[in-house]
Amino acid sequence: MIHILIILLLPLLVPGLISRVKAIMVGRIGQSVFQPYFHFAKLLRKEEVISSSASLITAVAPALALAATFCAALFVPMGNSASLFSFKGDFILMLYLLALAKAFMVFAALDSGSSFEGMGASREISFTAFLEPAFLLIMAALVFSTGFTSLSTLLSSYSISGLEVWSLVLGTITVFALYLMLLVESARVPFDDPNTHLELTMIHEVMVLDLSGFSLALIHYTAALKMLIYASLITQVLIPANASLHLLWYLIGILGIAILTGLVESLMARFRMNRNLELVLVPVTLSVLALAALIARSMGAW
Amino acid sequence: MTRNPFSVQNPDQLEFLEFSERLSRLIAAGYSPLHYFGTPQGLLYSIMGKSGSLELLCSVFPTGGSYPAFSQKILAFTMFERLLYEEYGIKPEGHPWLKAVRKHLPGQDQHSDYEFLASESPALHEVGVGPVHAGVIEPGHFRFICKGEIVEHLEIQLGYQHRGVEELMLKGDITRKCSLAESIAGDTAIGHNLAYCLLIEELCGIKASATGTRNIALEMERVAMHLADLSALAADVAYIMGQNLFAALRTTVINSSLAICGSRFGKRWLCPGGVNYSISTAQAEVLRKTLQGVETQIIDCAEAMFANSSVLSRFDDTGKLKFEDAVSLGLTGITAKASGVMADARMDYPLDDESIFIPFTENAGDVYARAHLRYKEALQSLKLVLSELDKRDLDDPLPQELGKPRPDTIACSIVEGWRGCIVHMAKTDAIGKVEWYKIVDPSLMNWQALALVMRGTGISDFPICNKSFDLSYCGSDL
Amino acid sequence: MSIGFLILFLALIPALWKRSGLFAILWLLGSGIIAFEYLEVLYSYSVQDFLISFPLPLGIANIGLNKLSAFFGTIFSIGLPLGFLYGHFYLKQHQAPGLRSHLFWLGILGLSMHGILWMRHILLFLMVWEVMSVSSFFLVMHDRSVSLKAALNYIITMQIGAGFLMAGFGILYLQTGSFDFSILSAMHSLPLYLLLIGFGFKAGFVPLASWLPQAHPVAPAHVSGIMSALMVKCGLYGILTLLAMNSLNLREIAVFSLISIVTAFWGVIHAMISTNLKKALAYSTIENMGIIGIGLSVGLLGLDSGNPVMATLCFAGALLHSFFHSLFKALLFYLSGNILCATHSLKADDLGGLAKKMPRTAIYFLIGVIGISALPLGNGFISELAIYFGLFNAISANDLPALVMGIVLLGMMAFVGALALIAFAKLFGIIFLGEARSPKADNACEIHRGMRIPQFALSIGILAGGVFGGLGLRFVKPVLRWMGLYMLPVLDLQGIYQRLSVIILLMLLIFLLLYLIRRITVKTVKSATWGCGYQKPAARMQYSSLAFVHPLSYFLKPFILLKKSGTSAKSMHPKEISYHEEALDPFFRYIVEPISKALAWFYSLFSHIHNGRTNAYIAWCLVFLILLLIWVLL
Amino acid sequence: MFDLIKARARHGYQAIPDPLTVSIHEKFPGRPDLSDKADLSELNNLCPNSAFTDRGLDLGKCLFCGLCERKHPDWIQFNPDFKLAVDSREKLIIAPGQTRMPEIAAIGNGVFKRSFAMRNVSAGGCNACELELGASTNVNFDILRYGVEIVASPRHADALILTGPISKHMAEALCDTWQAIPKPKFLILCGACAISGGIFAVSSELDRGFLKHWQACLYIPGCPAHPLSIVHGIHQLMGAK
Repeated sequence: MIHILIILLLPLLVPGLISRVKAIMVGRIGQSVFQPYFHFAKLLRKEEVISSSASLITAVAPALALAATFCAALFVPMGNSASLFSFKGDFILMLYLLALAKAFMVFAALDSGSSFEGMGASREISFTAFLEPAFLLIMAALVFSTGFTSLSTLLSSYSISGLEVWSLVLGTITVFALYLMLLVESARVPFDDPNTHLELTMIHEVMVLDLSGFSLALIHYTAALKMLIYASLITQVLIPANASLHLLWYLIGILGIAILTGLVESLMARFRMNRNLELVLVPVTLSVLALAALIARSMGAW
Repeated sequence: MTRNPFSVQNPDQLEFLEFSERLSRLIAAGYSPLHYFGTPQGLLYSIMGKSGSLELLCSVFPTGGSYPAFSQKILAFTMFERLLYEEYGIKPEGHPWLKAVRKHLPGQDQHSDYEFLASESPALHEVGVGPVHAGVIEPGHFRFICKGEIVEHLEIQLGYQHRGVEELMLKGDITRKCSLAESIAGDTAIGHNLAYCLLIEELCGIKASATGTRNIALEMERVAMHLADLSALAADVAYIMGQNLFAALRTTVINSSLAICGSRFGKRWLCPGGVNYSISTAQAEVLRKTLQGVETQIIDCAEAMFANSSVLSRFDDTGKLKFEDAVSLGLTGITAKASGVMADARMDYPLDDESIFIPFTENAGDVYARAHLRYKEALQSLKLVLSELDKRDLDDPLPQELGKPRPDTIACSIVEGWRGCIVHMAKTDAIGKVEWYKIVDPSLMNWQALALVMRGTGISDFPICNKSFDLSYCGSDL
Repeated sequence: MSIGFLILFLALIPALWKRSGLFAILWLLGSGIIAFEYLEVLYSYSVQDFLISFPLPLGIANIGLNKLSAFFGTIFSIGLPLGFLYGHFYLKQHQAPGLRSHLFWLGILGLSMHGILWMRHILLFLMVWEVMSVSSFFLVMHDRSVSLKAALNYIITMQIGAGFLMAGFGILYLQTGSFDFSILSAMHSLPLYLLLIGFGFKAGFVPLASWLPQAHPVAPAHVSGIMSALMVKCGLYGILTLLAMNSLNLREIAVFSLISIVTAFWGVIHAMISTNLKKALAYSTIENMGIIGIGLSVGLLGLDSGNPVMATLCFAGALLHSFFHSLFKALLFYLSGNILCATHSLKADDLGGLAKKMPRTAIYFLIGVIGISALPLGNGFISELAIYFGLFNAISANDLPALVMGIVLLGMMAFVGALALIAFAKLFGIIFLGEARSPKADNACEIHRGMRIPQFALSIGILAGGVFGGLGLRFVKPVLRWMGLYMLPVLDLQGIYQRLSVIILLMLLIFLLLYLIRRITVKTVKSATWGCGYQKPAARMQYSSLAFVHPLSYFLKPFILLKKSGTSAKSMHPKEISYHEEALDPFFRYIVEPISKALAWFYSLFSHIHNGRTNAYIAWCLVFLILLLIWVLL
Repeated sequence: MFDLIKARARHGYQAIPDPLTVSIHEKFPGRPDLSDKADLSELNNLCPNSAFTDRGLDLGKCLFCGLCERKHPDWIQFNPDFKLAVDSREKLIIAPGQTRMPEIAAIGNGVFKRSFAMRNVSAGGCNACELELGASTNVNFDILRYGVEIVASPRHADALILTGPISKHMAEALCDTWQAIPKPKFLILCGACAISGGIFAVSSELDRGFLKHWQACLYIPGCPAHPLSIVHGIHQLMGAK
């Protein structure tokens, strides 16, 4: 039950926390932490203006994207160590559900027929082309060390235990790779600036330039939920399996990730657009590195 | 004549052939045009300047309404000849880019008939960033021809801010047009107002008082706007630390100008003959303390920003403007000085003779050079203001009495605004009423630099290049 | 069995009288009956084949079915009638001369494809193989103005492939002395390689597939649909029969997986780059063959290294993928036929905004895209899931070769899957969404209802296969049992597919809920797309297909051979800017063309003999006779 | 990294704690006090924009240039009160002896209490109001603290904030932007140019037809309007706490 509650209520808090941290770092009074919720509530009560060049896809895409992301979130362990649904190899379905959501977001962007949305769609889909192999290779590393089972059992049996140096090394590599994927998927600073006002530089924001009202609310919620999915994966790896009051540790983990993202955003500038593609390769190389280390160890190298 | 501002009683009107022949001799001698325009009375005027010396030429309209374009010899004439064709229908034959500037060409009937250079190959697509931009800036249409993310060609259509300032100047009493002069370009309110006041004082033949306070006002506006640009540049690369620190510093500087004249943009500070609000000794003391505090903080923030590797990776090597292009296009201000062109109205046409001024320049010509030059110029202007404050001993006198403008005189004033060299010109008719009033904002020429610089860069770097120039739409559209 | 084939033979008669409607109906009827019989053979518990043997001058010729050929037979009997039905409507729109011969060769092609599955005798097999190649050559030649060069290249490549087959079978005959297919088991390596290369030509593995992206785009839509979806499976059938009866050692498996990776990667990059819809679909056929190759190679590895679970899963994935590929590839090619009929252009940069003008075609294309880019609603996901399960089993089993190959293949498959998603998102986005880019696309209108019947059937097949994964698995189980694979993981996979269907149905439920809430509560207003308030937006201000993939194609430049031309802005005020880019096929350009040029040069040496004067010819005969005489005397 | 921390530390805390109750520098020309014995026609032909009507000083036309205050300090006195925004055009006219600006009626009965999105259209003008609107989101004035944001696309916006006198070439672009905003939508006029055409009112290059069809719900006078006036006006309009 906690799982459903977290999926419904927690996601919009994460962007609120990040903007709060950025405001404090810079000395602003800044928005309240619950500002995304207020935006969501206001957008629900507004009408929608639809572009005349939009076809059925614009009406379908936001709803299907949220449905797909919601179902993907069911497999991710949030709150307690086991997720709602889990079967052997469910992480492949989760990954491809997120890909389905992204595909329909790209179709909705291209549907409006303006060059900005086309640009955002092209960037979004090419930057995340490298994330699918990266995620599966990370999962391969987990599968190699603990056998082929479902996502929640993989994550819980893999968590970092301080004493054993091996799990520390592999844990940090996996967490860093997952964190980079979080930054790319939720379009945070080194890749894309969420509250920039320049349509030529946006990636995620420009894809929804033509959506308004209820559809826009769904899109904001979907983006926040996707960020929560990646944050929960990282937290799950960090929390030791047998930790008591797992929910408290989980919330602290999410808070920590939000603060870390806020710090990264206020101390770094954005990368040039073609440099982004090179940086997206880093999670892939990291996961291969983790795998190579695992194989070497199992071969008795040390 | 090398005095600035200067005035001429009814100059000799040459035949057009002799006019163009002397003009090409001046071009060969290295002169570049400050202004070249036609007047409703059927006369052509041109002011040619070269590091300190100014030449005014006047001629009748060419017979047959067309002539071989001067912009084939030197590209600096392109914008002026387009304006001439647009306003008076005199066609410069062989002009490389004869398109509308503010309204529409004689053949077309409305502003949106402007045709852009288009490419037929389907692989190239066009991106149109329209008059209403995503941020809070002025309207203008940018048409990119792109190969994927790389820009092949940028074409800029302005004219959306055109509200006929030059016609408004002719309505009513010319000596009470301070508010209009300040509204030519709000961010250069003091620059344009100072040029207007100097022009009126030259027409009425008087010498203004409180020149020290005027210099302080001009330099404080320069510091404020350079800080605003550094903040906007940091915002465009999502470096929010720099954005907020520089924005707060700018607020400190313009609040101190509010403390003196009541307007953050210095909008009611100057008037023909002197200044409306003088700086008392107490205010001078407060001003010196705040500016010294601002100076140390500017140094800290700028050093931190220019040392940040992710910021440098965006600024370095983006949007390079070559020295030859800057000279041939006749660019002024930060745009030119960042490419190594040593041209500054405070050095070439000084208002008072004893101050020797050497401008800073960079020679890389990329976004980093323009940002770093803004930082250095802001510090230089702060030093000028502080030295001006030390020199003054007593409060400023009341503004001088103006009297009536002299008849049949052409006057011209040149001021170095924070964007570049501002030129105001006017002519009074036989009874002392103004016949025509001509204004040049440095953005009129500098917009061509942005179009040139964008070729080959990624389209996502356009906002930084645009903000590194930070040109005025209303100054160019008038 | 015979009644079905009798009807198919009878179908040739209306073909000769240009009655394509009757031809299609007869084929529907005949295929229905044959499909029923194929399934009966498939599910019969007797391991023994269905055999008829009758004497031939060159020894006993057996004709019969085994489980594998029954499996492919069912695929053909689903695909072929739908293709001919679509062809009937398509040819009505496209009046081209030679309808009688076209229909006749269509019938012959269908029959020969079925025939290949029956032949158990090498010579008969080769003859039917030749008939198939020749008939498809005539079908590709339907619209001669466009397709002459590509068709000639196609038939020559097919003959080279047949040459390899003949060499392989010849050596086999010399070694064993009999023509029966039983000799295929436990072959020596040389004939096995020759046969694999021969079948590889038809199946479209990379070094041998340069004919595919040239032949399919020029063929009429229903022919390229049948060729891409079904004929390519004949090559696969050949490879599978060989692999089922022989075991490869580790090095051979590594080479085979390397070829399939290169095939998949090369196919998907060119599918992403090309702007012509049919060329992109042809390249994606090569990519899907690569994915099936990956599945097979991992399956073989499982057999070789004694990991039966991995072998079963991967073979199941490969067979499922070959079945599902025939569905969505045929659907997408028939839809390209729709677009060609409506707009007379297949260049993505000319089209745009077709979703509003051709809504049903757009929905079918979307279902096809979901299927081919392996997204959960489509059936592509089910087959790739099985292959992923096999790969993850390979990784969790701790033996080094399986581990290394598993990791490399996993990375490549995920990357190729992502690129496939980009390629088809580009095609769907640029062609169907946004505004029309040219008058051609502007006055397009939905095409004849009849053409949409086969597409409707195929879309239902894709969605059913995607949502209820178990159906496909039940269809593949007997073939796995015939190949002697360990059957327990199949039950485990069955359970996972059931849970998968529950999740997908849950997702559809949530989607419907949200969609209805929006439809009921929210008032919507129509207004122009937000174009920054510019008064004269041009259709060219939309994203082009090159621009959509520019970030990645810029990144993958070393893998693509590009021919670029165009003038960029040099002076301050440029007069004209243009850019043209074309992706070339390196194998064709650096292997086939030099050889053909050399041959052409060599033949040109003798061209002056051919001078048209009869007395010159007689002189040449005389010289030849004299030489012969001298040679005899010596 | 460390020089950044040092710069940030020395920079100190710049944000204005509460922009609604902060006191502005006394030189700032805010709400004018018009004494009863002032001769309005004399003041009117003195004023460069003839902002004085028979009922008093029309703040929509006033450029706050201070000419009248300097000439007749006893007739008119501008005191440093930045709360000038009103919700109707007539309320902008300051009658002699008036000491307070009328209250602003909140909109959308609570829908926009905590979240309000504005889309800026700059139509002519001198770019000073745009800079001040931009400055209202910087670290000092920080209108974001009330949940207000200036958005990129009119589709996401609730209000159109107009700056500039609507030049002829921007008229259609303004209409397109207004059509693109989903209902319930509001119009805000910021600065003298937007309210009355300001110094450019007499120019022939303007086309203010848009304002005849649509009624604005907030008028923020000033040339340019001070960020604190903008923050105060919008805060009252939203009905934020």
